[in-house]
Amino acid sequence: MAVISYIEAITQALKEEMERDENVFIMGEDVGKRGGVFQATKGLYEEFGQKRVIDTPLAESAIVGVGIGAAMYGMRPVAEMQFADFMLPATNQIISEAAKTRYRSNNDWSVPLTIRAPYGGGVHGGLYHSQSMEAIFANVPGLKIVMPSTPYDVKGLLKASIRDPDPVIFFEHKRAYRLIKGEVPDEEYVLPIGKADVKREGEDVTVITYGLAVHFALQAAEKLAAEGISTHVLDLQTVYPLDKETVIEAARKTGKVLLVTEDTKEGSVISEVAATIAENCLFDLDAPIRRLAAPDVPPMPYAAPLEKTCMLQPDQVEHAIRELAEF
Amino acid sequence: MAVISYIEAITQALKEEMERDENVFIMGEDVGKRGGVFQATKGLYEEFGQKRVIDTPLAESAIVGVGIGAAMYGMRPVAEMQFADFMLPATNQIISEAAKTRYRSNNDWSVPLTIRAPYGGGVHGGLYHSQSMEAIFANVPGLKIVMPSTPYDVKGLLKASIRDPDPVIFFEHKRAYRLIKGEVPDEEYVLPIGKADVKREGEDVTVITYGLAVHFALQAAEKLAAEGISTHVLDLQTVYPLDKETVIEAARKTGKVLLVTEDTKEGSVISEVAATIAENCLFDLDAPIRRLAAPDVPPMPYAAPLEKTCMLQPDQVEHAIRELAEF
Amino acid sequence: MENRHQALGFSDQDVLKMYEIMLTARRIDERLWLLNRAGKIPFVVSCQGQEAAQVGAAFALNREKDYVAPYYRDFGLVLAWGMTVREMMLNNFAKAEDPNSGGRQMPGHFGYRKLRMLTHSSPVTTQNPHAVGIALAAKLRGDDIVSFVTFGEGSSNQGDFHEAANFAGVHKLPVIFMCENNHYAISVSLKQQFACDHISDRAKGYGMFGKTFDGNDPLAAYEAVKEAADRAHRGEGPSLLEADCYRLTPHTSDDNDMTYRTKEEVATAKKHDGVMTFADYLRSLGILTEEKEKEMEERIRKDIDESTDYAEKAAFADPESVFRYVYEEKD
Amino acid sequence: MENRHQALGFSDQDVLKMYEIMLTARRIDERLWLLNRAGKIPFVVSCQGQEAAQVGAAFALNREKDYVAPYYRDFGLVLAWGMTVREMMLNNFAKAEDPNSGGRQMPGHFGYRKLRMLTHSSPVTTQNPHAVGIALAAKLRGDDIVSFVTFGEGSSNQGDFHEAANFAGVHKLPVIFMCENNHYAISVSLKQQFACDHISDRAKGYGMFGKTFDGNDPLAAYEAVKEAADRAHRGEGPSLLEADCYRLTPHTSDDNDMTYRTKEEVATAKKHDGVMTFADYLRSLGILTEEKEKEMEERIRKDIDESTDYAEKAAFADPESVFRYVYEEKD
Ligand SMILES: Cc1ncc(C[n+]2csc(CCOP(=O)(O)OP(=O)(O)O)c2C)c(N)n1
Ligand SMILES: Cc1ncc(C[n+]2csc(CCOP(=O)(O)OP(=O)(O)O)c2C)c(N)n1
Ligand SMILES: [Mg+2]
Ligand SMILES: [Mg+2]
Repeated sequence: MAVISYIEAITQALKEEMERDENVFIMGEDVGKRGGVFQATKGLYEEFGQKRVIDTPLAESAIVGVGIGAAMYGMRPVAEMQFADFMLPATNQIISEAAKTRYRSNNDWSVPLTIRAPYGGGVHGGLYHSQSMEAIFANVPGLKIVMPSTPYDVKGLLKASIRDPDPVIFFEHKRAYRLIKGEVPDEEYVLPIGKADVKREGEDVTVITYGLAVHFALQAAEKLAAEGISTHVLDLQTVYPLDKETVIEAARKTGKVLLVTEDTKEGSVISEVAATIAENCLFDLDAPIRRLAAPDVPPMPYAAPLEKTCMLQPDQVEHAIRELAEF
Repeated sequence: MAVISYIEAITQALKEEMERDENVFIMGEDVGKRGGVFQATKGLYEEFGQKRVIDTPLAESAIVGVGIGAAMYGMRPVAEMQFADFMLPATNQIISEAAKTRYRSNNDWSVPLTIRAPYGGGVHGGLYHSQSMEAIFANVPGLKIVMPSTPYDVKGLLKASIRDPDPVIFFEHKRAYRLIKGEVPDEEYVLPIGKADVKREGEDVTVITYGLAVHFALQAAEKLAAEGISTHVLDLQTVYPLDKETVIEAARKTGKVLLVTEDTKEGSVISEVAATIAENCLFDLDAPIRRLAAPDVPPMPYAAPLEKTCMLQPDQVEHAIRELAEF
Repeated sequence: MENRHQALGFSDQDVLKMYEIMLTARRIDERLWLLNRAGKIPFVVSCQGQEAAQVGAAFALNREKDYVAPYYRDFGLVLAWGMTVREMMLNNFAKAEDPNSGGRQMPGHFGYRKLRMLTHSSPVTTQNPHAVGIALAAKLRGDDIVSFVTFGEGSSNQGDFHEAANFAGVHKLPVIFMCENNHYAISVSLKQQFACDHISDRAKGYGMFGKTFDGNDPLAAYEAVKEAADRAHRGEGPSLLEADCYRLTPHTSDDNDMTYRTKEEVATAKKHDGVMTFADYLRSLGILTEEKEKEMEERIRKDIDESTDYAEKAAFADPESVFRYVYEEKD
Repeated sequence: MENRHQALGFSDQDVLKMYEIMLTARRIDERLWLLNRAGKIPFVVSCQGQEAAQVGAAFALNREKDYVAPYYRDFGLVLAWGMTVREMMLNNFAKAEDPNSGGRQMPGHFGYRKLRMLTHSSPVTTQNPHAVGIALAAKLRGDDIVSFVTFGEGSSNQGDFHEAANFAGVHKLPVIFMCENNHYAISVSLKQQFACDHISDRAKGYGMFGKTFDGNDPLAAYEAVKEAADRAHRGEGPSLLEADCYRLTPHTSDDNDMTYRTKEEVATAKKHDGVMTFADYLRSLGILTEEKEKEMEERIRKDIDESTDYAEKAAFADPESVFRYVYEEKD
């Protein structure tokens, strides 16, 4: 097993899928010679050439829309949105078109398109290079939204997304790109979309979260273990549609639930998690459901001290778990 | 007090605000001579002329974006989206621009823009003339989302939206347009944005909802009263940001909560309502929070029997209240 | 009149067939309004005034290989492309057997994979980038096809048109954008929609071939689309064509066009109606004889009658089917 | 060299001022890279290579009345428009006193209501419809102003450009769209961005005046923008101008441009650098003497030194302030 970074896992997944299936190709802004502004497609232009790694004009609606057409033809396009924030010009193509094509054609046409997009804060990106965009799409039947936390998950889930017969939005935490490293098997593997993953077993408090915050939760759990607090950590991995069963099971297990997101609180995907729990296992709870999220202000200012106030901090997670444990 | 229809309340509100303030003007597709495809702007072109009732090219991003610019100049534009479904090309202008202008300019610039959009199903509109779009925008700080249920509320809240110093999305239920009638005072009035409204006091079960479903809840409550079930009905009116206090109060009041939306269930605005209750008054509940919503499929097919399966039906509301009462 | 079709390589049989498809589209449309007025179908969207451009265009393409992304008025195009009258009627009655969507979508939202016809939605112009994607994929695979997309002139003002056209231009893709300029976007007249003389003036900004033609003349449509298709096959990239037509009916059965245009204006436009003028052309050359015309009308009426009957009696999809096909289902 | 500015109505003083602003923009930019390399500011986005077009344009407008919607490279424009060097430095250090956003936005995201300068965001091209809205509002109010908006050539491929330009064309609004074509959208070269010869070729599709000019020449910029402004004031509607420039630096301090272009290419472009060639012009006419040049450089350096110092020492906004101004606050 090799230890690689989160972003290397992306590059590896893309490379392997392109080698495996000649229908897979990449399109986006600066994905070619430049290898992507984060270098996620580094080396792919050199290996696969300009026909399979296509630098597009600066037009997100076209990137997605052309990708949809190519997918309808039988290709497996992987469209890169340079920053998740810049998906918004493509919203109509994503929600009206990609998501509804199979349904509206009564299963005649389908759109096996993967949309990759770096999201998340803490990188001095200011208001438009830091946002979490999942909530905007997490109520659109026909879409799947994957948000992995570790290099292992990234690789297995990105490969699964590319092979998926339906559109998948694959959100990558840009701060995790180089910060998070982890082991990845040498042999090929694919992970299932739609499943939450228990990242740590515990008895006292259940933390349900996704993305970078999974690591915050694991660090906190480690620390709190020394204090005798046992934390169960569930990584959603797919935030839409939710893996309801696993969520309910995790909530029941400890009866005390902390939900964590980096997104602003109101209307975030953890609201749905809370609703699912409140609907299905209310009487198993020993404490109110607790949500930890960013403040409800446009995320997030550029100046360092301002950004810090808006960005979820590891000690907040620790603090919240402890409070719940003591409830 | 005159009895008028839901859509007449819109026309009246527009007319009165245009008379009151010459900065108010209307722009959208077919709002001029045609008076809007639903006739919401009927007569306004004739009264105020083509300078203040502007037929635009078929381009929603421009309608909103030009509206933003005009609002920055000091005007009070009311932009009509012909159907809420067709707001999506304007998502970037709404979320990146209108919502964040005040914040990003540190209170230097602001966008007093009202975006009107007919939403909702049950009108044989098929997949793209029936959707509820509020969830897509109900996690964007800087926006306010108003969804009134009665002609009285429509008029008071639309006037408030036009006068509001910040962008407001004003969703109008298109099936309510001619179906719902109600009394409206002769004298001028304005209602507060951001407040939920108790539409009926009750002791056994609390229904929290908005839009057309408020009427379903009231009808059900009336019927169930004969069976001795007393229903408390809270109309959210503003679905973002939520009036948390009033929601919590209403949940506490009966300890049994039914949340109703016409939108698909997962990730809808009632998920946030459920989360708010689960977080703040879990121990006041005597039953799990119950959500009633459309199935998680792209809403909604055109053929009558298919549409009916997807559209919220009044008897579902009645049934759910009864079940909760008997819990 | 001068014989113009011979020079284009058409036999008399060919142009009769062309006319028959135009006429079928027209007669279906007329029937739909009757059905709507009779309360049998809740909604009609029309092709009237645009059949000539649609059918002429189809004849310039390879209907066995090429891809089309039609829009809601394209009765003539989809019929020429292989959709049957029965399928059209099933579509308008929104029955389970409708191959376009099984009654899930509103009428006129075409889509038929067997015919390489993309599925159309209501938000206008979104089909443009899809057609470009088809062309890109074909180019990547080395398939020599043309991707043909249509849309209204109102729709050409949406961002998606611009982005799609630009993308096609950059990659010199075999796409033909055909704007059916029927002079109205619902009630909005040309002057309020754009300030250029012709939508095809926009071609230059995408480095592509552009041309406006008489949308009432199927042979003009054929010529323009043929030229564009030949260019596409030669690797010379996309084209932007504009069919100058007129919408002879209200926007849909929900519209009242007398609130924004006059009877006189419509009456004047009717004098140039392509179905009528092409019939005149064929008659003047002795190709469309009275007898042939009668036969044709009868054949069409019979087909429409039977199809209407069939569609009216056909079953709606099972209400429980609404839960299906949100995502792929294994078997 | 021939005196070209006199015929345009400029005194020698005027063109010296023009040059001084261009030079100030350049010197600020150079300082920012030093500060970035020294670890004092995390991010730089540059104006180098585009100053001439920006400053020439500003001089053609009424800086007391007109509205501007600049984009992130417009140092020359915003300085000419009244932003001070100190304010530029506060912006780059993201301090509370930054009038653009108080440190909330990344550097280069200009906006200053006092100066009638719209607030800019990161998603490109969104400012175009805003500028059109300003012009529409002014027209409704009867105010005789011009709304001036800039953007990169990459950005001209976004839907919002098309929709905004079309809207302005239809309503014959006093908007000037100035595309600063610096030959790259990050790493993407012109050929991969569009297939037309000039971005200004798109003007025709919007029924507006279009012109491409030498973006290294402030007088050419002045002329083009003046012509467009005169048209606007005469009620002849919008214009689409294109400044042919070159981006002399990497895209931002996060970019490595050597992964996609060569040193030689950049070196060649530098020979046409507008700051240099305009200085040559002024020198050749004896307007920019050695003494004046020295004085000017010193004045600029002093201003930048003091401003940098001030900005570096200035306070960040209070962390608690992040909760403010999501909505209007009634104090
Ligand atoms: C994005 C979007 N906005 C608005 C509508 C509502 N609408 C349906 S058709 C139409 C007019 C279309 O005009 P045009 O493109 O000229 O086509 P035509 O109907 O004239 O053939 C409008 C505004 C829509 N379908 N999609
Ligand atoms: C909608 C959107 N997509 C992507 C980006 C990322 N991005 C920032 S600048 C840029 C290139 C812009 O090129 P151009 O418009 O030519 O302006 P230039 O930077 O060359 O001046 C890109 C792709 C963005 N800011 N907005
Ligand atoms: Mg039209
Ligand atoms: Mg550029």
